[in-house]
Amino acid sequence: MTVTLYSVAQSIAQAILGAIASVLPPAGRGVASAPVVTGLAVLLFAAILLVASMLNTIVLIWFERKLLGRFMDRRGAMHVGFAGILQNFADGLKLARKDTVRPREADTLGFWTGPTAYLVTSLILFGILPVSSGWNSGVLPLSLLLALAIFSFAPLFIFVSAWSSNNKYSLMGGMRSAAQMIAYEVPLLLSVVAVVLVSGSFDLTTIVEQQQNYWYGGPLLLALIVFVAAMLAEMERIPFDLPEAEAELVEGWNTEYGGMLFAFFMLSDYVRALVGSYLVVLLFLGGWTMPTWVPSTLTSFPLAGIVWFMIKTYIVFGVFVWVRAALPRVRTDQLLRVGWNRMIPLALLSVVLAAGVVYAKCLPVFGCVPGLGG
Amino acid sequence: MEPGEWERTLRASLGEAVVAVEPFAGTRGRVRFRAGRALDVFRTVHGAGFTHLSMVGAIDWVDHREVFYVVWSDAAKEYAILSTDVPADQPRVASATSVWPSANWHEREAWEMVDIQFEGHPDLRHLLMPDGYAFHPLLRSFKLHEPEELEVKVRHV
Amino acid sequence: MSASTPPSPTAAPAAGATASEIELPVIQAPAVPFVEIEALRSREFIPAAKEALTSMIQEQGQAKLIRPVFNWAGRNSLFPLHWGLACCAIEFAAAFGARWDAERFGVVPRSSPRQCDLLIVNGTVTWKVAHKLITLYEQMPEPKWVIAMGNCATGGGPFRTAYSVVPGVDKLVPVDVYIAGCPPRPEAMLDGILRLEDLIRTRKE
Amino acid sequence: MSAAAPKEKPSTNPILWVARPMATAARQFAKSLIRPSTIVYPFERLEDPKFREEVAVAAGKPLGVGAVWDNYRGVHALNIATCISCNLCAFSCPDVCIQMVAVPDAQTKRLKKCPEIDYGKCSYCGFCSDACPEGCLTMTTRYELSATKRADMIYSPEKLYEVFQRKLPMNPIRLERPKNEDAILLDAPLCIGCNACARDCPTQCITMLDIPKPTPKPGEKLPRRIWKEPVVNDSDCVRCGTCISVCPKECLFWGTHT
Amino acid sequence: MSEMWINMGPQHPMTHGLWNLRVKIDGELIVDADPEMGYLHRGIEKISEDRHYNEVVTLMDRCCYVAGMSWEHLYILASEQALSIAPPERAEYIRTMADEFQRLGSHLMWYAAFVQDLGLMSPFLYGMRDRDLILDLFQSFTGARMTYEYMRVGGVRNDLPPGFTDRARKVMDWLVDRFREYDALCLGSDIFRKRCDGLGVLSQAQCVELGVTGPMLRSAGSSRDLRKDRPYSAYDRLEFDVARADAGDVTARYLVRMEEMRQSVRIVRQILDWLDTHPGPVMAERVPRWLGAPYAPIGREDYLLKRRYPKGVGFSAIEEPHGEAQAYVVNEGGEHPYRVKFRSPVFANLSAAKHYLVGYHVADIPPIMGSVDICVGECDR
Repeated sequence: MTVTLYSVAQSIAQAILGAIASVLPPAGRGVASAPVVTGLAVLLFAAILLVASMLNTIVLIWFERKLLGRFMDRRGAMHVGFAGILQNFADGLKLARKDTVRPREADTLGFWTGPTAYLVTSLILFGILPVSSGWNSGVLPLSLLLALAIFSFAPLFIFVSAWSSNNKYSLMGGMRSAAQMIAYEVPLLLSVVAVVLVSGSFDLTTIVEQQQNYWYGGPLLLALIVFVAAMLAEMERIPFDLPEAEAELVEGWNTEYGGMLFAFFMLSDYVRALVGSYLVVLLFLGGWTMPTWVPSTLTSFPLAGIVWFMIKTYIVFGVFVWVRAALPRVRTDQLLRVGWNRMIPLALLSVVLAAGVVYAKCLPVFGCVPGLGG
Repeated sequence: MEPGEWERTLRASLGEAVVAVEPFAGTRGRVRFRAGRALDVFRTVHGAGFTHLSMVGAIDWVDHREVFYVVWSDAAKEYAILSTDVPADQPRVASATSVWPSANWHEREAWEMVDIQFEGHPDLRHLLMPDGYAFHPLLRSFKLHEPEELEVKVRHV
Repeated sequence: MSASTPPSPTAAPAAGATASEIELPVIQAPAVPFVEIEALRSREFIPAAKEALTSMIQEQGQAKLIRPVFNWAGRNSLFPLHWGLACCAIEFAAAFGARWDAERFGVVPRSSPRQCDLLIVNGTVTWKVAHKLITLYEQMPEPKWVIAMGNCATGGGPFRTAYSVVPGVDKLVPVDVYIAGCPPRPEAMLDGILRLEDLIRTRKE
Repeated sequence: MSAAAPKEKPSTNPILWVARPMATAARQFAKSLIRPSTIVYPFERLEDPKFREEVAVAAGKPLGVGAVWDNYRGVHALNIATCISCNLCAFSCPDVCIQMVAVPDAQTKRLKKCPEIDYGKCSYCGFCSDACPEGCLTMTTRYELSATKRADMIYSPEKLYEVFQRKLPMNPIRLERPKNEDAILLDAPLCIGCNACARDCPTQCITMLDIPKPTPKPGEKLPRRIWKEPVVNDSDCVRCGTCISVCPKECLFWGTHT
Repeated sequence: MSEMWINMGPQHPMTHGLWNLRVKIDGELIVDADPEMGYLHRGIEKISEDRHYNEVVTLMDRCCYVAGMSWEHLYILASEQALSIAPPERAEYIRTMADEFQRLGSHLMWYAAFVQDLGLMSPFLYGMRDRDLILDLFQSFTGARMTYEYMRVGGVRNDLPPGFTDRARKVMDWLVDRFREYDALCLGSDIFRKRCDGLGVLSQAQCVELGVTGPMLRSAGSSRDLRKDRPYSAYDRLEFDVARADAGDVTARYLVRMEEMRQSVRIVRQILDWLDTHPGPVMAERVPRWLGAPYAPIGREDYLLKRRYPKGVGFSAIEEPHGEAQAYVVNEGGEHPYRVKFRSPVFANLSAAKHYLVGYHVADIPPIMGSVDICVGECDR
């Protein structure tokens, strides 16, 4: 039996409405009727998802700060809350209280809508990506495509907010960001094509379930590498953090942003980092499933899927942090050259390899490998 | 090379432009020359292997001003100091930028601080002080004093 | 409280102690184990929340309710401007280095003044840079604080007689905390930041 | 004589492009996971006893600086009781941050001049404590001096005495003073024997000795003066120059015994 | 996008100090550059004219805040020449050792700042951490971390504390290990090489013409090093090699500085061995009182008028971590120097900025300017 988020929301809604109905006069008993329960359940579903995902993101920021601290031979945030876990709440509250200064020459509409839309589109992704079977907004046959499509909205909003803030550094950062994201969109999608070829589905749940015993990260290693590299560029993290390259463009495209709008940017960056790690886990590392050789006591407790999924996600994110701690940032033209000249051929090659894998599963030798069906 | 020997060599090509070559510890010598023929001296010294100009400085001796140049020869691994006196009311000397391009900023600084006019300098403007600063602080007539008490800004509560 | 003790919960000597009774709290105090330190700092949130709740009950005022929480947030997340002026900037950088790690207190330097709430003037301010400093200060959104770090920022330091030096940055922008030292040690800088946190703790606006 | 710096070619193996730095970072991570080199400042300090011994260098922790931490030049400590008001600290201060102010002496209940230090100006060069002949103005290891008001940074002699009473480790470096030929000399014909120098000498090393009153020649007018002359005891003299500055006739001067 | 001027500074993460780099860019390409100096001009040369000889040392520490000891040494050498005072031998060795410590400290600071410009996050912390160990050593014998006030005309302030040499040896061993790590993080990374190779090239002829000295000159193939060419203090009695590279680009400057650090460790080890076996005085026998510390100088200059002191001019040049620094001290017989003039290597290196910036990208500015190793304090003075 699986607990889905929707079922949880539904039971909560039922309980709430039942309690309300029990105290209401009989005429008002209708509040507990099915459509109302469904409506409230959907709202609760969204609220739980949003709050849990935001909390997850904030914990992710804390995780990065602590991890990066240790990479740098120091402790990282530690005095606010136990081991600094409340640090990011303090940051968020402080930024919420701060003034947001709009430069006089800035374009009002773009200045406000850019960050907001950036955050909103990033948050939508949480509704699409399943963290365990049933823990998404229902069965979408094309959820992978939808997620990637929404994921690639970002350059537009970054560019809008950079341009409208009327600052030379912002503009350069925005242009770099747009160029970089467009250049890396192609290898990202191509490496996903490899997964889709093997799994034969665009549905993330299906893709994950097919990896029960056979993670795609093994046979599609090349696609995994290309995907991770392209994802680093999409998430604008070192070594591809050119749009906000601190040393040359003060803070890149968010130079003019302060207060809550800056918090939006900060949060969406980490939302995208979390989503990127989700995608890596979903597409290549078996999602919430664990191989059958893992003792069943470790995989069958309640919410085991989510726990395993998060463990994998944080390990993947830890690798991103590791890369950030060890590598310098590349240059814009080098980045674009690598994107167009290296990554796309490699991604194409990974598609070809995936086709090879699809062919190989027809061979009797591999035919016995479970999980490659489909 | 001894200062006396060098003086003879320099005099042979420069004649009266060189007043004297004084011994100066740690260097080949201090060449005192006439400001009017500065460029000839620079070219000759540059030709003698002193290809590297390290420093241009000026001293205000109240009645006159002294401009000195420190040059280095890679071949001889030696410094030499060139020095010239200019009158305080008309402190002019030819710019060394055409011979040693590195003199550019040093001369700007010397002009700014001790008010030496370098003729032929491509870009004689303020370097360290803001544009329009009217004084030449390293003149002896410019005295320092404790700062006056200015109003302290307080936050509006 | 004497000028040297950091406004941290453990190290403060008794306020009314006479001069002869005051012992240096640090040298005698045994090193606090790591876990206790963290627990200690984390307990700060609970008093802040408690204060918020009591004031809510007492005054029912929304501003009274949220102020302690926002003060807690503001003092635990001070973003200084990433700006090095002179000698103190090196110690400023050292405080963010591995040994002192100012990020422990949530102090993270940001390069853009829009995202900062703390201007640490770490060095000599000359008249040439004065108006740029004022611009940077004005670009920072409220609420904002200024720390004059080192003697040059406090009062011109050894260069105050010079023709080009502003005798103290408090002539240009309002200063909240002065840190003496030439340059102050990184610890002294952190001490100044803790003192500023102490100011913010009781901030009413 | 010249060592050509090594010129490594970039590796051709794409795996190695990132492997070495990542491995190095991972090694650092493993090291600092156990023991990062951070000192948890308000709770641990470099002058703590635990840092006094040689701490292993492996974690990048300071290397036994505690043992020599006492050299650190921090806030001054002033022992008012032994201060002789010689002004030498104020004279030697390159930043002119020391002012001599009058404070009551604990024993004699009389006012005496002691240094007041403005820490908004002091540059901690240690010249004053080097110059102090009695060792009453020393530098301690205290370094935390933040204040919310500028006026709090001016330390009166009493406050400096408070620091002294804390018995912080004092800077142990006492300079061996090189010999110098300077001494207080007297331009005898100018002296009027006014006793100002002997009165103000902080070490009481000037004694006024009688000199014979010359018999005036006929027609010559004797100068109006007291027939005494100061004699400086060089071994006690701290060479503060107070006598020179109080001399109304400027007849004392720095010189060399010949 | 047409050509536009960008102001990088005075508040910009790239500048590492208070100066303004105005660059004219065409897209991402630099077509012109004009450094704007003077934001940190503190009039040190003027203030020195109002101070006693030894008190100028306090200004020297603050003049170049990452290489204070070298600047003290520079000034003290010139003053000693102007005042005709010679230090004892042990003081010379201690000065040389302090100089090399300072070179290590300054280069570590440079390393930290340089890698941070490249976006390398953790080596910045490693560089600062290891520099702190050097500063601990400094603190143990001078009493301060950055503003030492250690050298005096005629010697140094105090002798080394007991046990110092052992501690110093340990730090040197630790550093040598770290240099390997630094190389692995930088040279071992292909991104670093791609970022730095062929950037900011200056040929040797250009360097000489523009007055560029120090590691920048040596990275262009010259082996000019004043420690070898014009030995001062104890350098003529020590064995070391001059680091040199040929490419003249950012990587070459990195290589030269790393090699210089290794050579500094080598020099320091020799000096430590010498110091262990040669105790002695660290201050000259007799120094005039009017120099200032350790005595109090005489309050008013008038008191001196009754005495005459020798006049003289002093000139010194040392190989400072950033390059070749010179001092020119005029002693007119007064208590205070009549005129002090310094030549800052950064000043000259920076004046050539246009020549090594034009033609590269905006993204190349941080590594190039980082490789120049700018200390604005000594540049503006």
